[in-house]
Amino acid sequence: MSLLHYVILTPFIFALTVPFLRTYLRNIHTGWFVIFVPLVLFIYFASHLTLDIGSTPIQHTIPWIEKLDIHFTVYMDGLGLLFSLIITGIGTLVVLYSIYYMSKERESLHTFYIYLLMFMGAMLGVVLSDNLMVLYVFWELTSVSSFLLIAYWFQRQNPRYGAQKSMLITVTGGFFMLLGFLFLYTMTGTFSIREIIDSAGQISTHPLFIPTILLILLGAFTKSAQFPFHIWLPDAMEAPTPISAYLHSATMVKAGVYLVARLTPLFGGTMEWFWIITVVGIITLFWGSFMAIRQPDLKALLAFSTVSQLGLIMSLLGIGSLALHPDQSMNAMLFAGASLAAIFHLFNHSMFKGCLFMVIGILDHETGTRDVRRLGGLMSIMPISFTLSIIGGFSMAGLPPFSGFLSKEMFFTGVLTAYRTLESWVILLPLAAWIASIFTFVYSMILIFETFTGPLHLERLDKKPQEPPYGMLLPPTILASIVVIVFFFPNLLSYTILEPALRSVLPPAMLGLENGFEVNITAWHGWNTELFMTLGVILFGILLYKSLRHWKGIYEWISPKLSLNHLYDRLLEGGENGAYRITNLHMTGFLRDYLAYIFATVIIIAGGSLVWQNLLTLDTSQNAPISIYEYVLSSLLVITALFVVISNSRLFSIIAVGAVGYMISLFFVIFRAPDLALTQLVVETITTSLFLLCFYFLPKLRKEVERVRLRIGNLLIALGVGGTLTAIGLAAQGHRLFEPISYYFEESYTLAGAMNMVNAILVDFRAFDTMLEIVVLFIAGAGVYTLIKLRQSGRDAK
Amino acid sequence: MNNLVVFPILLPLLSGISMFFFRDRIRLQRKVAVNGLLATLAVSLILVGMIAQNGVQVLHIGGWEAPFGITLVADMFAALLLTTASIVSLACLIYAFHSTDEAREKFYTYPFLMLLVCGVNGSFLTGDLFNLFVFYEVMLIASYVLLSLGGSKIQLRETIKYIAINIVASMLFVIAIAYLYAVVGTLNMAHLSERVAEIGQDGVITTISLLFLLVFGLKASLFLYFWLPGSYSAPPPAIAAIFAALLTKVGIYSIIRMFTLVFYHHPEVTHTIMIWLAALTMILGAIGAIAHWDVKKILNYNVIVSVGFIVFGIGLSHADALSGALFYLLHDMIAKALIFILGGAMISIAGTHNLREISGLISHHPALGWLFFLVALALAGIPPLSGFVGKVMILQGGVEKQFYSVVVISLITSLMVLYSVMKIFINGFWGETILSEEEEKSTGRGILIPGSILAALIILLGIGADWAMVYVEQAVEVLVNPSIYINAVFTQP
Amino acid sequence: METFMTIVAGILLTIGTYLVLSRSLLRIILGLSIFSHGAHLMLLTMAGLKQGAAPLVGEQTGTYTDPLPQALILTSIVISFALTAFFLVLGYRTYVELGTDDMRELRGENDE
Amino acid sequence: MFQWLLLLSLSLLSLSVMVSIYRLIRGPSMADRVLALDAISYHIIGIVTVLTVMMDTQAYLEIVLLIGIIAFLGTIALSKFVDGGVVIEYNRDE
Amino acid sequence: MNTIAMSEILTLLFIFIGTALSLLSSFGFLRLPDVYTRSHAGTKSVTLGLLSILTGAFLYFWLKHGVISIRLVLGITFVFLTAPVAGHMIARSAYRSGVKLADISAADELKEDLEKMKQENKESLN
Amino acid sequence: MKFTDTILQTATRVLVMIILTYSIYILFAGHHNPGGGFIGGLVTSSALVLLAMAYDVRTVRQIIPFDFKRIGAFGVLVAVLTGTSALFFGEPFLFQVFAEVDLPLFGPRELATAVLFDLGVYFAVIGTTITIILSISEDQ
Repeated sequence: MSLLHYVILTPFIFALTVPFLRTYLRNIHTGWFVIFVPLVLFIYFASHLTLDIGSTPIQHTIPWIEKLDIHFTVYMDGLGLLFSLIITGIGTLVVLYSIYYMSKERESLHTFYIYLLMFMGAMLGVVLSDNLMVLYVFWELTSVSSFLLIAYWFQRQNPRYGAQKSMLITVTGGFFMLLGFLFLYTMTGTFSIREIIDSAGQISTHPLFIPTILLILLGAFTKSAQFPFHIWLPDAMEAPTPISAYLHSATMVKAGVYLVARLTPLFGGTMEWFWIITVVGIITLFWGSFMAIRQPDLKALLAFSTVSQLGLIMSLLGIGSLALHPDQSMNAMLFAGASLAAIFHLFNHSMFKGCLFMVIGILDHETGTRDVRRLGGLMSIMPISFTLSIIGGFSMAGLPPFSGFLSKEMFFTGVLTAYRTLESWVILLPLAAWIASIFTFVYSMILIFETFTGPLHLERLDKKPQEPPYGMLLPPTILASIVVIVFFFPNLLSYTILEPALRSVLPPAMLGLENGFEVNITAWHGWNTELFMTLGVILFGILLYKSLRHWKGIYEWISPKLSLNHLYDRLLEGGENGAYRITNLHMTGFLRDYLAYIFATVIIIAGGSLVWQNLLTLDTSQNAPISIYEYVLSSLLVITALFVVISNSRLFSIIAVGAVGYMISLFFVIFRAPDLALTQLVVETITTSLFLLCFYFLPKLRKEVERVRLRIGNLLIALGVGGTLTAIGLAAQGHRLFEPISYYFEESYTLAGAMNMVNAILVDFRAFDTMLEIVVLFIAGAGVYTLIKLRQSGRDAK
Repeated sequence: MNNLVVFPILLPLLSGISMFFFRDRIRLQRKVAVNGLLATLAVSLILVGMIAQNGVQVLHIGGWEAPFGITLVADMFAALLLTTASIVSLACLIYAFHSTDEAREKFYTYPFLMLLVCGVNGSFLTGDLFNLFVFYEVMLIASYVLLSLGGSKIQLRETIKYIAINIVASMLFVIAIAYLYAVVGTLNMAHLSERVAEIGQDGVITTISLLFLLVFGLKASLFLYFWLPGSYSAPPPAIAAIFAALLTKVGIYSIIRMFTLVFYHHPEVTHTIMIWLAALTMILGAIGAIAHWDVKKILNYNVIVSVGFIVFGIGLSHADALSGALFYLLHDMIAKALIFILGGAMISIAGTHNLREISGLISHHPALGWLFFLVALALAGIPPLSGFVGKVMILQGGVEKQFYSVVVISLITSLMVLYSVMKIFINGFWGETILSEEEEKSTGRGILIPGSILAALIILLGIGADWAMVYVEQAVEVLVNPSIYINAVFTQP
Repeated sequence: METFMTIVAGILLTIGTYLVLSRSLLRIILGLSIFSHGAHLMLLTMAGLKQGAAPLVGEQTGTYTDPLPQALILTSIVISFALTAFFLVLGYRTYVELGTDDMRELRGENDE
Repeated sequence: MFQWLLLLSLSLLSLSVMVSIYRLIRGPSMADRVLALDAISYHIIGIVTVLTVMMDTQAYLEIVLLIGIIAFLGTIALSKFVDGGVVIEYNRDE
Repeated sequence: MNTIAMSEILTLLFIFIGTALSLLSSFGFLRLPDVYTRSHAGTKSVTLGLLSILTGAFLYFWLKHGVISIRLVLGITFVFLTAPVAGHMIARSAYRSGVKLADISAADELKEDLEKMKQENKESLN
Repeated sequence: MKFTDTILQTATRVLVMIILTYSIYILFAGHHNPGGGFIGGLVTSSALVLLAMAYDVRTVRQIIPFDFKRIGAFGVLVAVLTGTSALFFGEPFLFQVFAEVDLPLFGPRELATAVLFDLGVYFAVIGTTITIILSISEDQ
């Protein structure tokens, strides 16, 4: 166990102590204890910033399930460190924020913080594991803790719905990702990401290569809410706002991004990888930004905005992966720029989106609503919140002087690069990106101005609004200041975080570089296309924002029945109904049907095997001779048995079955089995008398008024079963391959002191069978007793 | 010779039978039952240790040498199953103390339970085909009695179907034994293996093996599962739990035993059929599981799904997948017992098994709720719980053997399983608390001890999988090398 | 003889199957009874018929009929007797309790 | 010759069984059927006895007496059943 | 003529007498008009036939192997004892369950008793 | 309507004795001749059933005042313990021994523990069969 292992496990271990905090220190908000966990971890991770983490990653292994090649290997390189910092840093701020947001009187805080810590540990595990299986373990844990956190207010309907939705979608992705990992294992023989990446060259021709990409991306896309799997994210906003800020914008949804970035060295050089990720990313970007505008609920707006921004990051990663493509080696640095933009924007997004969520949380907390139609004019009452939202919102819209501007410019560069180096129709990419940016601008403006400017309608609010306590304002303020600082000093990040992280996404060795990248981010690049695009965004954005009322009607064109949400609901409902129908179709509760299925299976499988293997043989050479009276007896046997079928008389059927039994015992006599004959006789008698005893009360056997079809069906099944079993029997007895072991029992007198071999077998050679047989008999007897008496005594008691 | 091998059969048998002599002294019965099972557990653990050290343990009953008398063979596989079965039945027994009414207790619930365990343990241990049949019958008739014990309408109705189907299955078993005896002329499994290997399992034997597959499939609810959902809904919860945990597993055990020891020569026929049956089982079971809003039904269909999954692992005839199937088998016994116990407690608290009428139980019963959540995740194979390792190994085997479609089916069905059990959790435990503590039909007490034992095992098996894997590996070693088993049977005096 | 008896056993199995598929509980139990007779006959036939004297040491002839299947059938007879007895009483109780022996009326509602 | 004649006897006894079975099926009354069953069991005892002589073994002699016992029991049970439906009373004096 | 041949002949004689009686009684069984008459054929002559067959077997084992088979003696006794009881029970049940006598019957001596019994039964029920 | 079954009851008294003797014979003869504990037990049961048919259940209960379930359980226990006793001699479970013993009255006979085992079977069968039959009869 290395320190890093402990770092990952710390939140889990601490989570175990939370219930005790709740019990013994009720008066102090649990958050004050919990906050130390992310804080200390943040400091730990921050201390690694000074090291040259990019070139010498930290790696430690402890074995877990060695047989499956699953080792708990922690691995921290630039990418991992970047994520760890975000997780613990924002984690600290979120816990601080939650101390004010979550009331210690009303809420069950211990569960909240247990889930939160569990999530934190799981997320650290995801970004710091080198072993795919361990990564998967933590991946699913994040889904589980997200599920629990979304349904934190489980009494209400909507959180439960959202939780179920998010779990179903992310776990689905997770399962298929697991399959992808297993494919990877089959191709490379290892679960270690390092080792897999080292063997990257060999697997690209493997037939499983493309399926693997698809499966793994399915996991990443569901987790990162990419189109069309994004539908869970808006519903996840039912979680408490600190959770939305933390899980559903800053960290968990970035796990998919992390995975894509992490595996870029492996899959990056292929066109499939590039196209899938870029196209899905751009569609998500476009659709998310488009849908965000129509949302009246501010959190839903932010959710769609998150979706769209995640699409942006995703598409950048897709474009950046082209750097590894063998045909694009001369443009490698250009594409690398896109990857850098992805990482940079990922960082920025966490900052400004976290800030915005917290501001919305404040609004919600102070006014009691987040409905944009009820809010307005809060500028004068909540100036600090207003300022914070301007910083966050402008950064989101990509305006200077905020960090979002820088990464947005780099994004434009990225899509333009893709267009310039690939075919001409790829112009669609920058075009879609540009339009999406306009939408982004619009919803950012809605977010800021619809809430803070305009007329104030106090009567529409549940509470009288005021600035929240400073503790609540502190976390967003910190985030907002980072947003501003990064704009002016972007290169603070360049060497410490971005460059090492980029090394993990695009290993310099793979690009043929010796010393890695020179990362230098500047705000001013001259009057280039990107700048004009930004200007265009602002221009059209303002136009669209001002004319919002006039064109908002187009959302009405989109029928809710066509929406993905509707599809999801229909899928669940229809699936359940369909399943019910299918189940009812065959699970009729009617014994006859069940038996018919069973017999049909016997006929198909056993009979099929007979026919298929051509075993319908008849070998009468070893047969013993038959005498006339045996024919007579057999035909009598069959006739008597047939009469059971025909008869309508209860008593007669019973007697006929008894007669069948007696004739069987006669056959036992003929076939030299005296013990059997004796037993069969007595047993048959007792059975028959039991039949008579029990069925005195029963009504007359009705003529079976079955439909003819059913009867023919029964007949066919019966003939099939009989035929199959007879055929196997004939095949088997014409096919005696070995001498039976029974010669041994002929020595029964010397071995067991018994002249009667059958009895010797029963009480000595196989006495165990007999012992159990009487146990069976005894249980049956006792069972009969309970069957009859238990109800009786119940009646007597009444 | 090692007489210890017979004790897992003897102890439940003796304690079960002896309880018939003091019918009205329920407290004494409980003590005897618990002690009997504890002793069984102890013996099983000792057996595990002995086998780990000295290899397969064999007992020739009555001192009659191998193919002629009955042989009990305890290899690691059997010993692991014995241990798990003892733990599981102990947990169910403890739960039964709280959940069984006095009338049922007086009418021999515990003795029958012990005899059921005797049958199950015997089926794991026996090395003789016909003796396996007899043990099946011990187990089955005990299950019939337990199923009908109490004589409520639904119990009677479902027991009829259950018995009818099982008698047909038993008779098919006898017929299959007859065929096999005609061709091969022996009953001892090791001897069968030798003889079948000698002639290389021709078409007739393959056909007979398919008949065996169907017979065991009926018991294991492999595709022929129609009897299961109804009949498992009928009995009291503790009994349903022990049924769910043990009965189908005996069928699976038999499939594994027969198709690794005897009929392993033509996997392209037998095992392929097995895999497709398994796939059908998984699909139909999962469909049934998501179809219902009835706690019992959902859980019952889940039993079916996991059977399909395990048999898929067996059918791959791949050592790793087999270890996975074994591991998953152990996991499933524990998890199924736990989830049935919890489901039973849920139903007894709410007084109904209609999920639409249950809501918000977690506020008064947090332990119940969280145990349920845990086991639900374990069932779906969410790491790091016990279901994960087995699942991964089976899937990996499937990938290596290129049964991609079945692999995808099993993934989808495990999603459906997750959906179905989460449906119970979300609707039953979350939501508005509609019952106040006074209105609840029962306190739900009595789940804590068995529940936490089983839950601890689920976590331990998941996190400590490496430790358990040592034993599973040993078990699989015998399964993939039938000669180890055969040698043990024939060389030990 | 063996071939002939196999067919006879097969016919018994057929009749048993047909009866088991019917609606009346009594017929089902009777069908199971016949089915098990068929199975026992099959087991005996499979071991070979009339190959020697009854398996009692001291019978004049040197060869004996295979005693092992006889022991197996004996066990099986007892077991099916136990099962039949229990099943019968169950049917009886069901009739007393539910007032019918028609399996169609014993299907149970789906939402129970 | 001896064997052949015994075989003839067996066949004739089988014929008797067949005739009785006709009565068993025809009825018309339940008592007829019970009677037929009784007769059949005696025929069967006869068959077994002849078989015993034919196979020259004493192995089946147990069966003779046993069928006797059983036939008697069965006849009593059936006739009581035909009579009143109750085969075994709990308490006769009630 | 040695003892074996003699024993065989004796045995055959008894067995054939028995077989013939059995066969005859079954034809009587077939031909006779009602259950009461049939019961004579069904019990008396069949029993005699059986006893004859059993005696034949007894003689066979006695004369040929020198074995006095207790089982056969026991069997003969048992059949001898039970057959009349069985016949009585059947006939009684037939009469009480209301099976009509054949038209050619001369008298029904039990009729009055039965009527009386039924009468009493009704009264006791009332 | 009561009919006395005088004929039946008189015959039964004799017949039951014959059947019981026969059943004991069949039980002990089983080792060498067809028969054994199972059939012996069933024959004994049929004697008791005959008794029950000729008289009634109450009478049978008076004649044999045991709980038949316990007789059954006792039989199973005897069989199992016979097997278990072998363990004390270090032999495998269900190890049977037999020896020629010169008994005072019966002359040289073979005694086998298998007979003890068969006795267990005998009791188990009687207990079970009679339990089943009496349970049903009492219910009506």
